[in-house]
Parts: sequence; C-alpha cells; structure tokens
Amino acid sequence: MMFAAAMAAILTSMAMLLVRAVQGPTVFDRILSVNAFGTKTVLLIAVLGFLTGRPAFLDLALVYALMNFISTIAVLKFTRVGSLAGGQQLPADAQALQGSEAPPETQVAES
Amino acid sequence: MAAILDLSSWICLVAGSFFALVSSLAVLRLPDYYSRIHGAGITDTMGAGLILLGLALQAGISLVTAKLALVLIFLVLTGPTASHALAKAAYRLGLDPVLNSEKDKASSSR
Amino acid sequence: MVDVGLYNYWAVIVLMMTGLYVVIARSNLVKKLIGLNVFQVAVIMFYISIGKVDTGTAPILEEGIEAYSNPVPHVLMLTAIVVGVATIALALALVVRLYGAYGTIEEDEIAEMDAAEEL
Amino acid sequence: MNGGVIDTGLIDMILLAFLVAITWAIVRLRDLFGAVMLTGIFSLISACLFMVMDAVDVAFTEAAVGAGISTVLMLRTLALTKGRSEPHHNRLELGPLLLVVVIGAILIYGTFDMPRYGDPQAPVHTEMAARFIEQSGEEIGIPNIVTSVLGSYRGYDTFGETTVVFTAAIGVFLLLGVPRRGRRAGDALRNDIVLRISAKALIPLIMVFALYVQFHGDYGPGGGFQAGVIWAAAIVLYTLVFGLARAEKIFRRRPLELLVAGGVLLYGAVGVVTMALGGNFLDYDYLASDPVAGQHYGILLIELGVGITVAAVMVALFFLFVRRRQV
Repeated sequence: MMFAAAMAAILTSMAMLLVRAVQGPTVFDRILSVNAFGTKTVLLIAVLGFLTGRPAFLDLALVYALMNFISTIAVLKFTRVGSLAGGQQLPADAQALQGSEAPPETQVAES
Repeated sequence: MAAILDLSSWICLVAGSFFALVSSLAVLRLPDYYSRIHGAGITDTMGAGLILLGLALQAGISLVTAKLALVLIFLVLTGPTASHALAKAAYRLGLDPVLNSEKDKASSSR
Repeated sequence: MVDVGLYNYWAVIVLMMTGLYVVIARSNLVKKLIGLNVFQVAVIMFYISIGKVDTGTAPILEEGIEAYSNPVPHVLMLTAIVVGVATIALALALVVRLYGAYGTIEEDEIAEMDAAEEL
Repeated sequence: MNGGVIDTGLIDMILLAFLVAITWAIVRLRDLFGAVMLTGIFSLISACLFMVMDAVDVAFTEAAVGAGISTVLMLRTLALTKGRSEPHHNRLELGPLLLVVVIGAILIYGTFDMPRYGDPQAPVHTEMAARFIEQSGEEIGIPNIVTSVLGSYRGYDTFGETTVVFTAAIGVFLLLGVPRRGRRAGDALRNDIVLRISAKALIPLIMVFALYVQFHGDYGPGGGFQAGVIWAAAIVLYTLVFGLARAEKIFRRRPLELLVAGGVLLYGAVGVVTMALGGNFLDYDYLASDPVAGQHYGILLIELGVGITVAAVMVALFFLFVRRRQV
C-alpha cells in the first residue's frame, strides 16, 4: 500500500518535471529537468521492484544514476564550450540561453 | 519489533514521497533557474535518501539493502556534483539570476 | 485489476506514427534521426508488450515463482537496441560528413545545391 | 518483500501517456538541442516501461544505450554541425500527416485481432517460450533465461548482431576516421575541481560495476551488451572530465581497433573450437565433459566477446566523433 503511495508521488512529480522540460524556457531548465527526471527514474525502479515483489533488480537503478550523471556532464560540456572535449567558445552558445522561442538563426552558413 | 520497523519504514516512505513532490513542484513553480536547481536538489538528498531508507527497512539485512545503499552512495556522489556543474555552467554562460531589487542587481555585477 | 486491453498497442502505434511523421515531414537531418529513434523505440515497445504475461515476472528463474514473462522478445529487442545505436551512430557520421560537404544539414537546401550543380 | 504480484497496468498506462506527450513536444519543438534533451527523457520513460513489462534486461540496455551513449553522440553531432534550431516554421505538413494517419488507422485495425495485453493464453507464449522457460534451467543451468536464449539457443543470431555492431563501427571509421587538421584547444572543464574529484571517485566504481554486470549476467539482469556500454560510459566520463588528449594516451587507437575485432573473433573462435571438438558451430556441450558445465563456459566466453566488442566499439565511436574538429 505504502509502495503504491510512493509510486503515485513519484509519477506525479515526474509529470511536473515533464511540464518544466517541455516549457523550458532556457536550455538549462531542460537539462535540469532531465537530470531531476533521471533521479526520479532511479526511485521509480527501486519502488517498482518492491511493488512487484521482486526487489532484486536494483542493479538497474544504479545504471540509471550513472548514465544520468554522465549525460548531464556531457550536455553541460556541450553548452559551455560548444563541443564535448575541448574546443573554443562558440558565438552560438549565447543562443542556447534564449530558448526555443528565439527567432530562427541565420548563421547556418559555412564558416 | 517487526511492527516498529514496518511503521518507521512507512514513515520514511511517506516523508520521502512528500519531499519528492515538493522538489518537483519547486522545479515547476519557482521563478528562475537558480532557485529551480535548489528545488531539484531536494530529491537527491531528502527524497531519495528517505525513500531508499524506507525500502531498506522493508528489505531487512540482505543483498537488497546493500544494493540500496550502493544506489544511495551513488546518488549522493553524483547529485550534488551535477547540481554544482549545472549552476556553474549557466553562470559562466551569462544566465543571470532573477533578482528582487535594483540594489541586488548592482551588487551582483561581474 | 486495471485492464489495459489493447491500449498498449494503440499508444505504441501512435508513437510509431509520430516518429514516422517526423522522418517524412521534417527536413533537418538530425530531427529526422530523432524521429527514427522514436520509431525504433516504439517498435521495441510493441515487441515487449507482446511478451508480457499478466501474472508473470521477469524471466529470471527463482524458487517459488511459477509464471514468467516471455523471454524471446526480450532477447530479440536487447540486441536490436545495441544494433540500433550503432546504426544511429553511422547515420550521425553521415550527417557530419554531409555538413562538411554542403555546409548545412537541411535536406531541402542540400537538394537545391545538388540541383544547382547539375544545371 | 511482502510477495504477491501487484497489477502494474495503471503504471503502464500512465507512463505510456507520458511518452505520447513527450513525443508530441518533440515534434513541436524547433530547438534541436531541446529536442535531444526531450529524447533523453523519452528514453528514460521507455526504460521504465520495459521494467514495468518485466523486461529487465531490455530496460538495462535501454538505460545504458538510449539515455547515455546515443544522447552524447547526438549532442556531439549538433556541436559539429552547428545546428541549434530548425529554420522553418513548424506547420503541419498535410501530405505526410494524411499518410501517417492512414497507416496508423490500418495498424490499429490490425490490433483488433491481437490477444489483449498480458494474455497468458496468447499464441506467442505457448510454444517456444514455454519450452525455454521449462527446460533452460536444466539444459543450460543458469537462472537468467534471457541470457540462456541469447547465448546458447539463439547464439547464431547474437553472433550476427555482434557482427552488425562491428560493421557499423567500420562504417563510422571510414566516414570519420580521416584525421583533420585543426588547432587543439584547451579543455574547458579542466579547472573544475569538484567535477574532477567526484569523477576520480566514480570511474573505478563504474568499471568494477561493469565487470559485475558482465559476469553476473548469468544470474541476474546483465551480460555482455550492457557491460560493454557501461564500461564505455566510464571512459566517456573520463574523456569529458580530463580531456581527449589524456584519454587517448591511455586508450590508444591501435589496441582499441584490435579489441573491436578481437571480441567478434573470440565469439567466432568459440564456435570453431566446438566444431573441432566434434560438435556443431557454437554447440557448447562439447566444451567440457559435462554438457551443462560446457554450456556455462560457452556462454561466459561469448558474453566476454560481446562485451569486448561493444565496449571497444562504443569508445571508438565516441573518440571518432570527439576527435573530429569543427569545420
């Protein structure tokens, strides 16, 4: 019963994070929501194991925690320097801040 | 004894669920990015900690509890690091916090 | 008991078709690949839905458990996911090379350039 | 621990509704970066769904692959192509929409002949699967039926899949392998001491965990595919935090290329050895005097081969994408 309540709470909070991820407005809000969503997923897996009576599959929760961390770091590295491993600051980075409502950019041309 | 364990585990689960909800509500409703990071951090500490503790109390001393502890250690290591990196990256790229008054704005100039 | 009935299949078909729509209608190559990814996960989900058994649990043998879900779709889809990421990586590499050659990843702009070259 | 299987149908429906909502947002969003982020959430939710549908091994793989590696590769491609948002407006295209609606309607019409979700009497469950569930415990001797089927009953198939992964890696090598001249800039996260210290603590933990997943795959969820990706993820993290130059000093190009092929070769070699011992290709019964022990050895070896190839391919792919400089 308590597991079901915890599950309901986790699902509700997932829904709220989903709204934040879709709304943005800045790209960082999306990254933050994805990261928080990953933590919620870890909790969901853990609770689900107990809910279904086979709690032995917690290895999965560990993988989620780990992958969530790595993708967050990768995303941050991407937004900060415009690449994943080394590279110079791109002028396009400023546009990352404006979110999806920004007017379409025109700097697709070769450089 | 079993009843006490059960009761405390339920309390932990309910409290953890509450904190998880509050954290998500904070991410959804708080006005600017930096305060939302603060909200998201609640899940990593109180939310995950209490829920995993509650589950561990249900499982008793077993391999499952060891795995739960491992998950918790992992979350405790990665959560704050990710939050720190999130805040730092946004600050470096020039995302300004929403501040209350003109005075705050003046004092925060970089 | 909540009877899911055929809802699972319908939701999966909606996902599949949304992915297909993105692949057909969008001209940005990365967006197309995102659509393809959605389509792929939907197909995988379809197979896994077929494998579910009401009272069953994960197909890992344990004392005292009688019903297990069907392991065959799991095996097929497990390998499909890894192969899927390998092929997506190949497609992304092609996108990178196309950008090197044309300076854009918009399909219609690439087509225009090709047409201009042929004249 | 209170036993008793609880119906998870409601959780399944809620998660599917989340998935439909997030897909709709992906279609609407013009910001490509945001779309990739939403794809990350999409992958997390779908992995939860796999878990709800009892497919623990699949959820494991999707978590490692979908949320980790493919997101990273997509982001890197966006960085390389300077793609931020789609230039066109997101109006609904009527032609494709019509096509999709028609195909979808036909498919939905087709589902009415299908057994309902979770029906234990459905034809898929009564023939082959029933035999695997009943016999694999005695024939193969390991608890994880998925690993038994993957490694032994359908060993040819898995060999094929491993070869496909290998071939895809060759393709990417051909497309991106040519080194490009350009200036090597400093690594931005080098000064971030918090990140560096926690990465130092995490990376060995991740690698040990990958080994556990590799060799515990017979008894629980896991196996070569998952372990390979997790191992690669540790190296991805190292590269992200300490920079490509340092990572390439440790994981040199030549040994990495040898490992990409080596895993597939190990898999094939097991097959050849069983033939030499008098059995069929990949017939592990002949690997030891006791057939069950032989099966166990065989699965351990081919899982190792899969793990080596997948790990090496993922690391090589990541390096190729990162090494490529901005045009």
